[in-house]
Amino acid sequence: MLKKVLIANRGEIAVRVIRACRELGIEAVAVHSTVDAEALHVRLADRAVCIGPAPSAQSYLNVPAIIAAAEIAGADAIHPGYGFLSENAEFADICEQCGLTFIGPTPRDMQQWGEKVPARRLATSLGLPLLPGTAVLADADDAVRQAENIGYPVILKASAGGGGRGMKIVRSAPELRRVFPQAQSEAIAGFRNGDLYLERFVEEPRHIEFQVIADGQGNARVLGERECSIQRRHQKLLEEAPSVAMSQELRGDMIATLERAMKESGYRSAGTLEFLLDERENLYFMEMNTRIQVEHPVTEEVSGVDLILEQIRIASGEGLSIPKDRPIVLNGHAIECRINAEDPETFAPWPGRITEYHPAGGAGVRVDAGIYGGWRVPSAYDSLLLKLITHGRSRSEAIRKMERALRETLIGGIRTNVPLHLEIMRNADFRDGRLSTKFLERLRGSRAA
Amino acid sequence: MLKKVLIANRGEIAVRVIRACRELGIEAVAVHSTVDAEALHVRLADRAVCIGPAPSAQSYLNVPAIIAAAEIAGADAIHPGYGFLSENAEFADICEQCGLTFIGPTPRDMQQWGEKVPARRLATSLGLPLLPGTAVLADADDAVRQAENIGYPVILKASAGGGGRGMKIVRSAPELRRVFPQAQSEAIAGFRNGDLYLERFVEEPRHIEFQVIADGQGNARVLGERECSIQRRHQKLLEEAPSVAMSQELRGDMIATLERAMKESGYRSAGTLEFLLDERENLYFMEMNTRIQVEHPVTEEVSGVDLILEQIRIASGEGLSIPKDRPIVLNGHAIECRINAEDPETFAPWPGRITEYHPAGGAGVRVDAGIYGGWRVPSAYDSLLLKLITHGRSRSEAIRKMERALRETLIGGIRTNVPLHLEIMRNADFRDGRLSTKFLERLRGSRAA
Amino acid sequence: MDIDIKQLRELMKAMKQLGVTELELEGPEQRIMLRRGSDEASFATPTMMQQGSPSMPPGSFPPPPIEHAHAAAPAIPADDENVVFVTSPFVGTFYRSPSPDSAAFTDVGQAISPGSVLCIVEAMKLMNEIESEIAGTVIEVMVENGKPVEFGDKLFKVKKS
Amino acid sequence: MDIDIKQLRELMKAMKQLGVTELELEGPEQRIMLRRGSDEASFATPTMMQQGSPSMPPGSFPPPPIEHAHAAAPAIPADDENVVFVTSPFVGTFYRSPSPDSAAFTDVGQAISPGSVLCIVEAMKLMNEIESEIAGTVIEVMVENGKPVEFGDKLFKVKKS
Repeated sequence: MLKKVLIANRGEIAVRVIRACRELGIEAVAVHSTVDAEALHVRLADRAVCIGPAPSAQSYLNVPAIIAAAEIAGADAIHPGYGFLSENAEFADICEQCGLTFIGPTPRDMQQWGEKVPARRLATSLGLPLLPGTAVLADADDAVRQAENIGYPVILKASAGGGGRGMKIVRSAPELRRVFPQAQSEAIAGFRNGDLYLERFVEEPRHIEFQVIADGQGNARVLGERECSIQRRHQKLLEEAPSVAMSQELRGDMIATLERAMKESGYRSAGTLEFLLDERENLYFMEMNTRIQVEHPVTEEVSGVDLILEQIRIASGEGLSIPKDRPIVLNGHAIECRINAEDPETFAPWPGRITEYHPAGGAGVRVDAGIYGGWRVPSAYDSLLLKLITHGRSRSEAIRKMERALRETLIGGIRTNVPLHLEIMRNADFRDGRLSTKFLERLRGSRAA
Repeated sequence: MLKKVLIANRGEIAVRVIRACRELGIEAVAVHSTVDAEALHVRLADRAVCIGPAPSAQSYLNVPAIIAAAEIAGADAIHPGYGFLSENAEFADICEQCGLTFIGPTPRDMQQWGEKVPARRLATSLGLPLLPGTAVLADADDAVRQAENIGYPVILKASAGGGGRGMKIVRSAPELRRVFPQAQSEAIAGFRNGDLYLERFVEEPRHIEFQVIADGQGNARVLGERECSIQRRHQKLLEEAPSVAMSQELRGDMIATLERAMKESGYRSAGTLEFLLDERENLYFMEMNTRIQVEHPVTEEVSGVDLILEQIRIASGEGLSIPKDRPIVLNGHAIECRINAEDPETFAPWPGRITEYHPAGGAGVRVDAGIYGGWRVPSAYDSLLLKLITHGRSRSEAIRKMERALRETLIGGIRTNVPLHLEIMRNADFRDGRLSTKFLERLRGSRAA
Repeated sequence: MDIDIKQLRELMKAMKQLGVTELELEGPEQRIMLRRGSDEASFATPTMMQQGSPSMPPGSFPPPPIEHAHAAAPAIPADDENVVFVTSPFVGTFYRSPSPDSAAFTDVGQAISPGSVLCIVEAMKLMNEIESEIAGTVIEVMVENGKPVEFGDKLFKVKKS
Repeated sequence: MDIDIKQLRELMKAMKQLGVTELELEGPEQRIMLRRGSDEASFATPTMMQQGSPSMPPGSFPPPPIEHAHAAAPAIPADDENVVFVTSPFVGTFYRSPSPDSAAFTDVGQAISPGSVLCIVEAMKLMNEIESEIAGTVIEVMVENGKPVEFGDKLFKVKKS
């Protein structure tokens, strides 16, 4: 087993990893910027090293400083958390070159899943379902012919475009004939390239993702799915496991498919395969995240598997603690609310001193926090303060627990999105499980109306 | 379902019941004495009523004030928590007469289990094992003859004695012959009655108790056992579920025996059957507690059953949420540490203002607290501040989680027994499960030596 | 510079009571700035009891008491040392007269003496007559007839004689 | 200026009792400012790094640097405005000389100027020469040779010239 782990991160995930280390009898070394000198992860760690000033580029993203900190502290491994350097293959490589175990996937895993086009090629070769689409279209007739196979609505995209530019949603053949020449001229004007292609358009997709944990030695387990459809500006706000939209049959099929794919690709450590789910129970692979994710606790609660502990075991060469032949049993339902320091209406970040803090407690409530009363939330980093996780025998039990836990949560001195989460808990669509990535937009629209 | 429940208690158990009410959509009414006006249970409740001054006799034990509070608040039921009025059959009776549902056992249940002699008679009739003993002995010869059947060591007691007076532990027949006349003269001198009897003496007993939850309509479930051997001055300090001393077979037998007994006796609500376990795997019934107990969360963690929710369901006439034919599955291991405001060495109570409070969090940690930072712990009541509960896949995982959770727990301004609990977690006998009611005495002895 | 401690203290008290966190006062000769830090945890305070006694329909009045439980009402001092508050020794429902048709036991301007019955607090169907511990004149009746009262609630403001 | 301790004490007491954290009083002749520290949570601070650099056996010294990473060392003011601290711009191991046999780059009493090499901080096998930003005289060397330093740790105390 590893002896001393440096956590190259801050906030609640650094605290999460420190806890796992403690429980395994491993010393935990925190790193921090000057503004984080009093942060909770610094206070809970066995040792702490200041690695630079407030800007991330000079501290939490400063590779030489982090490696030097590991050297002076005598750490034998580094856990990158999420964000920052967690998906940086070069960093993982440097760690290994410096004799430090990188607690995460291999640099090869990170590279092959890290870029969109190669990742989709790999996914196809592993038999994962992708959003149906075409190659470059010859003309409007070709477009109409191929759109029939895909099924309307489709989305017409410029090959050279990106980030939403030059995209048109099309709902019928006549409309496609009409917009095709127009899109082509726009593409030539905008990107000096008139190539267009089609993809199936999902009106109100759900964001579904599957948690993988694998030892890189042929033991790969998929711990079911999470639903993360409630997002604001493409940032997840609330996650749950399992998803009400997945049938037991589809779940079983996907777990089998993904476990085979992960074994085949030789993946190591924790990872997440993200999918869109359409209204007809079709799942389409979007991307793979080669790191632990913010929302991992909901999977831990229903599966009983401690993902950080497994990551550390794998990195220590001890393999998974889940026997190969034991089926994963998923129990009950778990929900996570991300509590951010932000205005609940405008989402404007709201750093400042936390004058009062009293977290929720009691049965079925888990608090993964990176804060304490009296601490000043710095403005230099993201606004996540804590994650409130509830676990009940059923989804409605988990919701009721979350509602009461949110009501108990006291964070004074700054604004948080607790009121927004409470509103979601009491929303009829949410309670009935009618979710899509448009949920939050709708919620705000209905209030404005 | 009930609509508004008054909680006739304070501290962490009042908070526990308020949470259960919230999760069931029931309004919670707190009552409090003048010194508890700022207490956490008052702040979390939907409504609060001041019922009297600090002394319990004039507030939390003041039946007319509590009933009047229920009347003015419009409550339809009363939950008594533990302690205070929780095992007072007369109070339960008054509640029902005033049209208030008493959330707990029937007055008959409380009466028949509340007094030692009738309770033992009832236990015998239900087939529960009792500590082997004799009727009044004729003479020393009779004593020796009967001691052979019981097996040494035995304890010789005066029929008219009590509270440990006039008791002699005897380890052999010659010793019994020698001490018999002496004990007889002492009994005559002390109690004007020379009657003596014998009981089996257990050298180093474990305290084992079984949790019952029953609807009083023929559905009675036993949710396994708890081990509560770690006690100081007969007060439990640390509890766990399951007990390492119970074999799967013995547990199965006991569950079957006790479920049958509870059905037969028509018991309603939550209750606990307390036993001594000797070195030879014999269990002896001691008494039944007709209330929810402080240590109920360890059973909740391993069984997944919310006992307070079940109590409220039963009182509402909705019966248990556990189907009759579904077996109770006990998962992993749970430990509870009672964190008291007291000197960890002398056990002297240590009330005062809590200047800082930061509870432990993260995976597998539950905090049932009755405090918050800035609040003054009053001197009028018992010293329990909070219960720290951890749940792991194995006992050693639960212990490691508890150790790290204790290290994270910050309570400033007063003394607590956190250091003592940490010492227990690191003790080799504790880690190996070598427990008895003498554990704590030993621990202190070994330190003194 | 003159500092009026009593005045400042009053200001601070007012700030605390009213949740004001900062205060600045500037005059020709003096400038005062007060800022209050975080109070202790400020959970939402439970709503106060306002509804009528639920043991009877609103507007109705209980039958004349059969049993009288005599209880002296503790008096607590007000700011003015000659003025005291008579507080409730019981939780229950406050009644100013023995029956709907009778006159109130006492009223503003009326003299009271130790042993005078001031009101009834009804609990568990028992009519508890509340007697005065002091002599004086009633300045204010602080609870409406038929409203619930908690232990320690102020019932009457009395000028001691 | 007259200071009425008793009065101030009263003020402080009132502030403490009532949770006021700051108080300013300004008159024509006097200005009073009071601020109370917040009682923040005080978790045990992690133990400071004290062990030697683990990348080499204790007592040994690294080979002469192959690459020189020049870095200016930020200076922060001390209590005396003519005295500053030179702090570490890197995390790493502190060395006073380029090799075990050579003399120290600088020492107490020695004059330094902008660009003078003061020491080496070794990180990731890179020897980073730390240059001075200021001119002055070294008063104190604040870290022992071969000890680890964090970002911002004080290395030298310098009297500016």
